[in-house]
Amino acid sequence: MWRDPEPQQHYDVIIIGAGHGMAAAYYLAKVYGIRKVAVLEKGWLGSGNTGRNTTIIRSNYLLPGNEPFYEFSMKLWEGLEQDFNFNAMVSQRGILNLFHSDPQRDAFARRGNSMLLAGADAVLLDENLIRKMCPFLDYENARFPVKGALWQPRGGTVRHDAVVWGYARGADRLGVDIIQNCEVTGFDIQDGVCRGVETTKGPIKANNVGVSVAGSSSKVMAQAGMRLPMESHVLQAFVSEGLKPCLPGVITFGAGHFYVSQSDKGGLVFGGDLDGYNSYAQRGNLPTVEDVCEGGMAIMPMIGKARLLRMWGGLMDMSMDGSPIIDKTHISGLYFNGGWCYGGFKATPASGYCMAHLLATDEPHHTATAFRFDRFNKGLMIDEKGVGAQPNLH
Amino acid sequence: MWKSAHPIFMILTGVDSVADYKLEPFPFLWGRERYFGNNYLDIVSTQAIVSIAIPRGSEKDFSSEFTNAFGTYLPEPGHSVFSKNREFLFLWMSPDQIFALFERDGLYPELTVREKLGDTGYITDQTDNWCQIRLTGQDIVQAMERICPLDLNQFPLGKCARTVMEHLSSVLVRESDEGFLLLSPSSSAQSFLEAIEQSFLNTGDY
Amino acid sequence: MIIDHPLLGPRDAAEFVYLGDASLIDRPDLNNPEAGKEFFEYLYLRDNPEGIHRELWYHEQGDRSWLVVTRNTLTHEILNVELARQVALAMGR
Amino acid sequence: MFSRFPEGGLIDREHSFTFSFNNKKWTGYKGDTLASALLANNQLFIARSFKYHRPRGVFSAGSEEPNALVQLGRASFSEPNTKATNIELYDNLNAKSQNYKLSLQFDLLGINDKLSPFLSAGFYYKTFMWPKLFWEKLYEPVIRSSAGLGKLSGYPDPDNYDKGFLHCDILVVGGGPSGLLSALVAGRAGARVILADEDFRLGGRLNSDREEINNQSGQEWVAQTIAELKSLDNVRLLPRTVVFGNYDHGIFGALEQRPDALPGINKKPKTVLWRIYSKRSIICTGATERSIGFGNNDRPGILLAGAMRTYLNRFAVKPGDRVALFTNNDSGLKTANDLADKEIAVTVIDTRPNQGQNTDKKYHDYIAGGRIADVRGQKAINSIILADGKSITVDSLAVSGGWNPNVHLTCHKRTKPVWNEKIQAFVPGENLTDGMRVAGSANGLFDLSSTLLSGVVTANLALEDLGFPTCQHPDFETSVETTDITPFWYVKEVRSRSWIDLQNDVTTKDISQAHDEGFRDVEHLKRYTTLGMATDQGRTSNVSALAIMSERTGKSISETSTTIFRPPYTPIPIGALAGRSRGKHFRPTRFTPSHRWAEKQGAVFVETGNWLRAQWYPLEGETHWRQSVDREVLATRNSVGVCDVSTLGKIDCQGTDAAEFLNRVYANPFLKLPVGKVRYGLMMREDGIVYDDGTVARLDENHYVITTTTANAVLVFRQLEFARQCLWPQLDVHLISTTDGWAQFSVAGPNSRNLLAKITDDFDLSNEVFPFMACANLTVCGGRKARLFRISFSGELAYEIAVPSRYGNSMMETLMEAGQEFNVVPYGTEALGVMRIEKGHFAGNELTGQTTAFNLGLERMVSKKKDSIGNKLSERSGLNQPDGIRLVGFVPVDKNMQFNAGAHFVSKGKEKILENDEGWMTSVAYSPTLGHTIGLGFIKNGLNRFGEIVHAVDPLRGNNTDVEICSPHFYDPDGGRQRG
Repeated sequence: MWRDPEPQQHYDVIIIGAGHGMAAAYYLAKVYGIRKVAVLEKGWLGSGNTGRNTTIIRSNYLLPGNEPFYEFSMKLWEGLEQDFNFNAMVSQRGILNLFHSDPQRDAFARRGNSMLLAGADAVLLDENLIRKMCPFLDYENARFPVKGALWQPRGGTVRHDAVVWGYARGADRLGVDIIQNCEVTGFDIQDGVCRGVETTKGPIKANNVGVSVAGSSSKVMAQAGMRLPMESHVLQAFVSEGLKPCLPGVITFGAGHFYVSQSDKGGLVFGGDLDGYNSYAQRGNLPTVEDVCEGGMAIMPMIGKARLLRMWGGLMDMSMDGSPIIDKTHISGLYFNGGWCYGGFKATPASGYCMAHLLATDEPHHTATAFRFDRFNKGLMIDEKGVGAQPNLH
Repeated sequence: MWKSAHPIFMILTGVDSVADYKLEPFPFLWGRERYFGNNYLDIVSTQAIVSIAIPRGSEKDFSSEFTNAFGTYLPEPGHSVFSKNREFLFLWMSPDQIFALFERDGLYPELTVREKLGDTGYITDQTDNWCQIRLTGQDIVQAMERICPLDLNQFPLGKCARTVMEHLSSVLVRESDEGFLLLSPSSSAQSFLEAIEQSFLNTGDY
Repeated sequence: MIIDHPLLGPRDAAEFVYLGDASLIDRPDLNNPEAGKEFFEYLYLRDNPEGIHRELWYHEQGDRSWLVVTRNTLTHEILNVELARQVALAMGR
Repeated sequence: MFSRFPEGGLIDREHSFTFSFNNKKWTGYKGDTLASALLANNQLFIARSFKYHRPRGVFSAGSEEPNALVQLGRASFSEPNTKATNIELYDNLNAKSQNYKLSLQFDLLGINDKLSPFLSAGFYYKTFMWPKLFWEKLYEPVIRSSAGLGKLSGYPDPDNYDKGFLHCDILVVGGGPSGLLSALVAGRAGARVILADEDFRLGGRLNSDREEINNQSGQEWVAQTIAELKSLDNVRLLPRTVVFGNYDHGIFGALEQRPDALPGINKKPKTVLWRIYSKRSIICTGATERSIGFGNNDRPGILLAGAMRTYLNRFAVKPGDRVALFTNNDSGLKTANDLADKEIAVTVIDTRPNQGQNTDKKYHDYIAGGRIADVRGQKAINSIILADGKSITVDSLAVSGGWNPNVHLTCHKRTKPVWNEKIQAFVPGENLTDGMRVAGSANGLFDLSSTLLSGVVTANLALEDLGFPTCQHPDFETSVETTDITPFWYVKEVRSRSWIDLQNDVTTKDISQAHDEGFRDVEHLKRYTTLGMATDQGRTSNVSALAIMSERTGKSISETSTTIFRPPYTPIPIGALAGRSRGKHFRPTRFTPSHRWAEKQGAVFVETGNWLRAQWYPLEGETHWRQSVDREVLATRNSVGVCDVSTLGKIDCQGTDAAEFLNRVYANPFLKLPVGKVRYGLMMREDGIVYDDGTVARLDENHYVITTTTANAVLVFRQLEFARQCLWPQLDVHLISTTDGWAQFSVAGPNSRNLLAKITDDFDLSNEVFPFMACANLTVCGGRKARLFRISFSGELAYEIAVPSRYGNSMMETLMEAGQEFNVVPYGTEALGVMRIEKGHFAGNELTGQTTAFNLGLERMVSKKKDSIGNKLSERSGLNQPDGIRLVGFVPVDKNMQFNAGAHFVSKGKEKILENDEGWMTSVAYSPTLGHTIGLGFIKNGLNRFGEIVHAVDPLRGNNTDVEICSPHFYDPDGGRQRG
């Protein structure tokens, strides 16, 4: 699928982290013609969040700083497989955000209109239409009755591992060196200029270094002396035993903390809230598992007999306003991409593309101009959820 | 001139004329009682709850006032203590706050405490904030372990704690060898009662 | 998780609400000439260590104490628990 | 042919059960599993495999079962993917095979097996892409329709589930010999012990093997030990309880099956999810046998050797007259011996060249250094073919490739297991946390005497930690056991496929292929081939796959290491994890004090958070909600209306520093609020965004009452406690919530004063004495304690009156009775909303957590002179852009037009795209007072644009209305009415 090269002494660009970073390397090589690129991955390919998520793609964002970016990502998803000739099983079977009160409806309407104005798709469904689409939801006995939903028909799921492998294969064929089991231990910074990295496989020089390491962002950037507006949190995700098809697409439950889809293999893939405390443990605790299952049973009580098969914990780079950063740092030649909270998977193509654009041109991509470091200092937060500087609530 | 806002003065000065209407109390769970085998569930409706906050900076004065007034020391963290005459049960609630529980004898339970303590301590009537459920019987722990995260097998007489059961805030007090008093916010009392009843039904053939 | 409350002993973490870095106690002084920068750093820039972390938890379903919990974010081992008010007083607040 | 021995076994032959499998009736006994009962009835072919739909039968005797999955129960009770080996048989049990099209015997998808050359590992990724549309329209639906194994009924799960909390000094997981003994030692010492085992019969391998302990049979020893454990008050035995997860600080998740809850028979909980809080834990979870790879090694009639022993000894199942045993270790020989003792003809094929010479058992044949290359028989094995071509006719085949300690619980917190060469398996790693220890075969001790001894030693260590007395180490006399093993993973001389992961149909070839394609990490192997990802989680296959993988990479198994073990140990039903929190019990319900009264009036209720509030009160003849709401608004504006507003958060704030405290937590000043007065308070977050708003009433020198919005009551209290304890710990200020303590009613409208005069006791309500924003303690209705606030959300002359909540229902009745002469109406949250929009008050729809005081037009309230939460960061430039959004009012240009909240604003003539988006409509109501629709919304630079006409664009609902920007104060903008 890809080569397993030893690192060269010098690259045009080094990208740390093979999740979004792999996408960045792919677009750097493919779109911007920069092929002397190395992607350094601390573990095995896909060992980070790209391989630990609930595989949902959507562009149902509210704020002008976000929506065009995620819609750009959606369009990249839609052409992805033909682009890199690998079936990532992009499955656009729709995402349904249920609402349960008039204020929620109003907020979703505002969001749906944002999406439509940005050229995305959105449909407001009433209860009757949802009953037809999802007869298995709890309508009769629900604590919080379903009043309607915002539906994005183009939303859906993608086979997450295949995304990693597809980008890796594509990048590898364009000459990018993918170096697994290579942990960055420091930066080579002289006079405010970053000239390379120290790694467990020795020093490697580069003109530009991009960091794209999700939950490890604070750790890695601390090696460059930076403190970030970010906390690392654990998010658990769950999959049930394989079942015959029973869900039409992605469903999210607005009065609880639950979102679910069904994989091509038949497992219900679902999740909920963060565990809520800073953690690098990559595992969570039982109360969150119970909370997620409570939400699931409250909205679709048929799943009581489905068994939870596996759960895992990913490291989330929870930013202070719930939105990402794709920006240069005050250190010349050092670029950063992170703060994806638990929405990073759907952003993979656009995040990679915009990071590549930034690395190649030193200017932000036009869909990512708001994702700046200095937005907190200036009061230009992009706070979709409106919970403020409280990362575990985003 | 309108009168001082202080409720105590209102009562002490009395009222000249009163309205023609009467208000009747109507607590949500009033009168509900039930046996589960030999276990008895009873809604307590005559007991007042008054919170007493300890002024910052005068903790020592308060402590001695308290002892003078009630003939006992302040409850230790996580514990309850009776007044010397056993008319008051004090629950430790937070580092600077206790609850006084006693048989209600008037409209202003906070006055009952105020009369004892004088102006020391900040007092609030909490009676209507809580529903109070008393459980007695041998199978309570077996039932309550279904919803209560506390170790009720090691919850001896004189212990009390606030915790969460079935998403509901609740205070547990061990009142006797086979008895617990439970408090939970009054607006959700119905849900709390159902949670307890269900716990008995799930653990025995009642 | 279980948090060993300094007054009440071990209690399930489900009784608590998490806030974050204990440095949130150390609120800047508005009268400081650099107050704007200090407030920005106070609110937004956090140490986010893999390892020992001092953090604020609120015993909402308990005695309503705010606690400073010293916890390892990699192993979740809890090393120390203090009443946040005592910590704040000791810091001269 | 399989059959039941006429006697023996641990089944209760007095109690026979009739059960149904694939619509046929069969008989079994109490003490059977579904698997043992099916085998005893010679039902070998039970299921189809996931990918290739190959016939499969019972393979194991426990929760590691990869093959024998059934759909258990009927209709809405139906449980998919249930392991027949885990189902305790009961009368009238109904089970069916799953994962076939047409029938189990004639499965149309059996064709997949023939297509297997095209369906190897990772085949999806390389195909089905072209042309682009075909994936979604054709390929994916086809793949999806063949996905999964069992089915959900589609109906709500009718079973009940419960949860609970248990506490102990020592948790012993596993009720085999080491677990039983650990529990006994700990129990005798006085420790509080919980012993949990997933089986319905405690005893572990002693139920399956014929062993002796101290001259007793293993069974007698188990019975005696259990009897003593039961006699100890401090020991709790939990059979049928799988401990599925090890969490932080000694907390374990366990699921107990309740045998008293049979489908549809009673409403007792089917399971109890226990959270077990342990100070120490002893893991005695035993070991799981693994197979060996050879051609067609997945055929029905091929069982793990230990499982065959279980069926033979525990369930008295005779696995035919001629049985072959394929082994690489001594434990397999025990099966051969037990079979031989039952006078079954056993052929032993031992991969080890030098074993078996000294055996005195009367095997039919013993082939040292032998290898099975293939087997014959599709739906049941009928013969085996050895590597040298020799064919042997058999009824069944037992296989043992060695044993893997069940290390799962020791790994859930990311401790890696370590490879042990001697036993050729992973054993628990060092440095287990939170007081965990491992004993018995879970720790790699496979002979009975070591197992027992480790139970005692481990229990003693735990007891010592906790300060309990320890006991002497007794001697155990047991049967002599040898545990020699020579690694042997798969037979190389095969032509047919050799199966490693039986459920996900992964072969030795798939593993090689993954390696060849560059998937060389174990995690890659797992993800690319799906090995170990089925419902059995690869418990019989993972280590064998690793061994093959390491052979390809040239690394040792130790270097190759394992994938990460994560909870749950066995799959756990989602219903069990949810417990009671579903349906109406998903969250508590909070009722307002006047709920009963409102119910009697036929009020329509709405959820606001956990509260149920009256939304409107329809009268007879009103068929549309708007009729009721318009009437309530007009009646209130014309005379008087009453609304239960008890849901607002109420916090008593007392102390000599209370004023100072409030001054620091609210953006506007509070030091000079006089006693008897109320002030509006704007609360910000530290980031300068508006958090909440409400009123603060000063009832006495050191006594304030704060109100919060309904939604934020808990959050504001938390924030205030943070400020009180952490930011300003020296202030003498005390907080207590009184939200539930007071029933509070808004009495609004021109006649509100007249109405209140009828129920207050000797209280001067005149404007002079009790003006707008006054407050007081008082009594009502003959001495009832009350609080009165002259505040107005509706814009009318209005009051809020509060009485202790137990009088709330009566208060509502009284107000209605006393208000009859004024034609008083009760009004609900809808009318409340209409009136606040008419008045231009913002509420939850406007406070999005992104809103600043500037956006709301309240920037002048934010004091620049004092240090209060949020003041500093609210000054940031981005929050104060001159053309920033402002809250203003909107009316339709054509008054007959309506619009909706959520519409966006675009300047007239501009294209309706995101770049031209200038804001959005936050709240909309039909104003019965004005006779047309009105709205509040945020629009750029709105305060300077009154009179301008913009588009309210709502493509979501196909609506596009021209609206005029106006003041948000639609009604009585001067506020004369509320001050009157």
